[in-house]
Amino acid sequence: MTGLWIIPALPLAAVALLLLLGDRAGRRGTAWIACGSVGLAFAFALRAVIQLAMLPPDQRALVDTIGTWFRVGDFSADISFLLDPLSAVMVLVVSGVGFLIHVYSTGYMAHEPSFRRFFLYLNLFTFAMLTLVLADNFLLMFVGWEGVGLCSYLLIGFWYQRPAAAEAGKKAFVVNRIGDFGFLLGLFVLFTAGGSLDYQHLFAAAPQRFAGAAGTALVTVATLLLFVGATGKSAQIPLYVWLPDAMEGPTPVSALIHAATMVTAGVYMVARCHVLYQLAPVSLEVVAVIGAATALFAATIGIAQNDIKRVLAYSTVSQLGYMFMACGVGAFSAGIFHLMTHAFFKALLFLGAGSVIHALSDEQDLRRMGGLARPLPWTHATMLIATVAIAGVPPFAGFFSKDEILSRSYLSGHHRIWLAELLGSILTAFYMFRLYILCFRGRPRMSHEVAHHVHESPPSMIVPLVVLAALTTVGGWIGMPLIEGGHPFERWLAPVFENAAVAGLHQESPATEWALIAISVAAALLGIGLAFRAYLRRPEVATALAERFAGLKNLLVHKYWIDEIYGVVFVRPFYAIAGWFWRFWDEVVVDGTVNGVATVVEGASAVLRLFQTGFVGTYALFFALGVAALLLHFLRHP
Amino acid sequence: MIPLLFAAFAAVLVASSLLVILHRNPVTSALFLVLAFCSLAALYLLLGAEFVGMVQVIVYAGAIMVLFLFVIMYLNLGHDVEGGVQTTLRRGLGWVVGAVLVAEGAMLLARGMALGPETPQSPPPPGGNTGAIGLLLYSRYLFPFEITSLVLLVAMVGAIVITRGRTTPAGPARAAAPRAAAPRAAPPATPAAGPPGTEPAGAPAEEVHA
Amino acid sequence: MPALLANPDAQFVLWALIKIVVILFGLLGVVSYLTFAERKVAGHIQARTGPNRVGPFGLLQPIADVLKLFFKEEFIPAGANKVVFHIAPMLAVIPALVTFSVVPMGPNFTVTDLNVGLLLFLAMSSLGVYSITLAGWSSNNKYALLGGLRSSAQMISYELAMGLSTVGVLMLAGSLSLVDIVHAQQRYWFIVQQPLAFIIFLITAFAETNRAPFDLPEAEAELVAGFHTEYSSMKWGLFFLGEYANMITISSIAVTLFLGGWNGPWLPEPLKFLWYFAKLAALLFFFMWVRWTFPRLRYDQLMQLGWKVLLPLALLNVMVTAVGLWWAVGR
Amino acid sequence: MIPLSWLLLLSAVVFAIGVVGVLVRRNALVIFMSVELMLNAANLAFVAFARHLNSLDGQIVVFFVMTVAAAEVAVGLAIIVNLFRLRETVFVDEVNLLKG
Repeated sequence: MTGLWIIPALPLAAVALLLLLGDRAGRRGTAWIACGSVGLAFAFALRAVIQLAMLPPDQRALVDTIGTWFRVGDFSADISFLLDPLSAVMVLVVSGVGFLIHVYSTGYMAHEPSFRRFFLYLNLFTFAMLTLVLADNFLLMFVGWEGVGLCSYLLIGFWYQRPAAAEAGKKAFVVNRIGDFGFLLGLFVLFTAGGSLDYQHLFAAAPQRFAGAAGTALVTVATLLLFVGATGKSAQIPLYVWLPDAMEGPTPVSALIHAATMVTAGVYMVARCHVLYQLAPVSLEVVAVIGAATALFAATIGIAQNDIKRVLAYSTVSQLGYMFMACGVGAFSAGIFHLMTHAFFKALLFLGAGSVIHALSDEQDLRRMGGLARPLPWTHATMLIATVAIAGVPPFAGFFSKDEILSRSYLSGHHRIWLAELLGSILTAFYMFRLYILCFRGRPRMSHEVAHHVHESPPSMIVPLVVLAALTTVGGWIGMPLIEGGHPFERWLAPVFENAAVAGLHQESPATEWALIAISVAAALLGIGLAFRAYLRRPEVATALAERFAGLKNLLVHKYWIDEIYGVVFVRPFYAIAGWFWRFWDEVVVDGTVNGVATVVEGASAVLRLFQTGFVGTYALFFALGVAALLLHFLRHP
Repeated sequence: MIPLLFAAFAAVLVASSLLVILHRNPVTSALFLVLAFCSLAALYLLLGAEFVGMVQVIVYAGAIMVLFLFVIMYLNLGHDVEGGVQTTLRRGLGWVVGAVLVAEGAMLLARGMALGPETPQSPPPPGGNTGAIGLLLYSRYLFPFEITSLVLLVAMVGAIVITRGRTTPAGPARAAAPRAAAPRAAPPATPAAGPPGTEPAGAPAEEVHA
Repeated sequence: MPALLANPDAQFVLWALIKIVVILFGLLGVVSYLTFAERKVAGHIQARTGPNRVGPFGLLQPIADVLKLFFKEEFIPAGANKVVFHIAPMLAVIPALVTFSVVPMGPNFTVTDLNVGLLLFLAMSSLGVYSITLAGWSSNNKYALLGGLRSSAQMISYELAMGLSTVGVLMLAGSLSLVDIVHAQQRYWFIVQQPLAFIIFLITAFAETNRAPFDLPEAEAELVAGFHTEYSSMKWGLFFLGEYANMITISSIAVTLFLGGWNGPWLPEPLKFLWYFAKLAALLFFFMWVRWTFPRLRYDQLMQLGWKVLLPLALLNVMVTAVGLWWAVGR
Repeated sequence: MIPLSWLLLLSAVVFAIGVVGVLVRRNALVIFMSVELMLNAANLAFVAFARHLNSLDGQIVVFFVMTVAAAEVAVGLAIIVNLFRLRETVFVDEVNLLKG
């Protein structure tokens, strides 16, 4: 099978084209090139996936090797792409959702002066992300991994004239560097101990190579280091701090990069390495615990935030926690399932939020919204679907994936994780409906001027919303629970995760599963009910609660002071060390050495300058004398 | 016959080379250099390198030396004036060094250094060795050959850029009127660096040649 | 004496001398009557009769001209570089004559079959610049110098296109030997396969011989008489001779490369050379016809034509030939 | 057949003449011509060795030398022309701009 390369190549070609054409393409041409390339990439991806689906399940892996990237000693890295059921899901999500967001952006960014630069970055991101998910070895994946990080930095700081955006971009980059460093160290360990960075070789050899206590220790270290990378990219404790700040970027960027695709790269990576993680139970445990902690932690912060995009950002962090919990309990396919549904509804939420922000002349504060259901009917309807979906109400997509995570956690015996998930889903439902109510229901709280200008968004923005809403509604049905032998989505991923199937699942009676479903739905409904009661029926309850627990509220509003703590613990000492290096090492030692050399040269050249007459003839004479002397040497020492 | 011809052409070569550096008039020097190159081409023919010999005439005599003549005529140089104590010293030293070099080379040759046994000669192909040279150029030496074109391109661009200079912003206008590109010759040399636009640009000549 | 004749080296030298003498005198005779022919053709084109006073139909006119030239006073301008002034006219004739040594006039009728004959032609034509440049420079006359510079620029420019136009033939024949090239045309002439190259070659041939419409070096209206303004008597005669000798040489090469050389129907093998002379005569007539028909080009037009039209066309021809050969042979 | 040593000696002599030319002449153009002489002396040695070793590689190198010589002459003469425009001299001992 060839032709996989064309999927990432298309957005890259669009980048080249946009760079070459410059402003000659015009806005319309730019939009066509950018959207067209991603749309085509989606079409090619779809074709490739259909080809993949034609194959018998145990042979579902298409490899397309383009050539050798480089060769060092006996190590060689190929530029090679792999399409298996796992990357198929990812590539469809990335190109499909990416395409919708590209289309949306043409409307959202219509008045942006740097229109072309935006799409250039966006296409570059799509290229990097597709490379990441399609890579056939860790090294190429790392290229994509760094590429998406770079694009994320560029796009967060897209409005670089705004100090906040520039700072946020820098923060995202630095925090991600920490994670990437861990990832790189993990790769080193894997290569040293595993002997290869190629997925197939590495995973096939892993059980032998990492046998025994020492092997288990090694693979635990490697997987933990890889997980450090994942916490950076996927915004988990302790490296989640960049994601809320990343909301300084344009909203389509938040939707594409910081909700649907890039932040899920960590989950994808962990799922991709499930063979390794299963060799290291401790790492799995860590993944689950970190996921649970992040999910709860972020959810609580989300309750107290007033910026619509920040609420969504913390919600993303929290949902990513769910995915990691799923991976941590060994339910990788459930994690990927949630990844997919989350991509649908979270992209929809962000795009809807963007539509709201657009309608309100760039207002992002929930306290100055309200009553928007009537002026923004399409936005309202789609946002409602997404909110219901994320809260976990059947029959929307979020319900199926979240329920699967919950039931798998419970059935695999991780009861405490299950409890955390349950609590998390109550919180999720609560803060999401808080957002919904503050935004669309109640009385309008914006200024008259803004209220006067409220308008529904153009079709280029509405159509992606509707498509995503449809996906949010039906997208979960392929994960219908209680089907004998696993549901279609699980069966699709089964070839990848065959040795990761959760043991004991099929021994449980349907009754237990029904009970679990009922509990999770009840939790969601509880959260929804609380939100309606606190923010719509009796707003004074919320105020009263806030006053009563002022300390707690303060803590939540200030996000547990985590940024400040990091500032004191890490950033300040780092500045101090850097300052010392600057003052002493650079200015005294390095500069001193350089200046000393210059002084010596100056002194020496004062003497040597006498030989330099400036006449070519003199130089030629010296030259000829030198040749004569050389010949004399040959004559004396034949 | 062949040693005879070799001796004759070698004598012409050495004599004309000497005259190149001895003659005061640069034009005459250049003409003797042409003669030296032609006799060198004849030597190449004697050595069975007929293609190289012909290319020697085409490239050196037909192109490079014409360029030299152009420049000499354009600069309108008379006889060189040599003199002064320093010059005499330098000339003396130069001759000494040259003589030393020849002596050393001859001694090295006399010791038979670097002279391996002669490889048995294969009979020359009926069509000459041109085809074999072409095959080598386009196979083993393909990359250097292609790089060569780059070298020539760079030299061409360099020559044009250097001779145009930065003094006249209205460069294209000048290039479009090559009639004005006539060097003054018969009247005694006026300053060549005239006002912009009237400069006797050797441009057509250099562009032609590079 | 007989011992000397038995020596193969001496025989070689003797034969070469004989060939040289025959060709030299033959060529000189042809040249002198070529001038006569030119004047006759010019006359008829201009509705005159041309020279008709000396001898029957004016046939002795060339001899009278030569005699006049020999007896005219030699004149060397003041401030001229005498040596160069003397050498320049000789350089005008020598390359043309040398080139003639490789032209095959008939089967087994060529001075020497050099395996780089075509290169020799190119080398000699590149040496043709010297006579004009040096003549212009050594005369110490501004018109002469202008003419000389113009002509060298012109010749160098057109040499490239000429050389490239022969490459197509070279590729088809697969040999640099002119005899081989003629042999390769036994089935059909290369003008059939290389019409563009032939046209380019003809145009550049006019430029290389400094003939109208490319006779800028001696444009009477602008430069008095161009590079040979200061020349008189037989030195001037040598330039004249050189021009016509060059014409014959370059026409011979054109015949050899494109018109099949001595190949032709009907005639028996020993008489094939007549075909060669017939074609040569036709081409020479064409040269004269063009000279008395077309106006002179302006200098910038000349450069434009050479660099922007002929050179790219010649390159294109090489590429098309290469592709065609690859198509026909390589596959 | 011509012995290799004769050819090499001839090459050495021509080369030395070139060296002397560079050393004794002050006219930049003549110096340039002397450089060409040296290059050609090297070419002669190459062709001689090509014959001696019965290998065409020596002749190929001659090509490259010619190419470089052509490029060098084009640029070098351009520099000399420019020098003359600026200084009205082509005598190398009247120009000492190389002195820092």
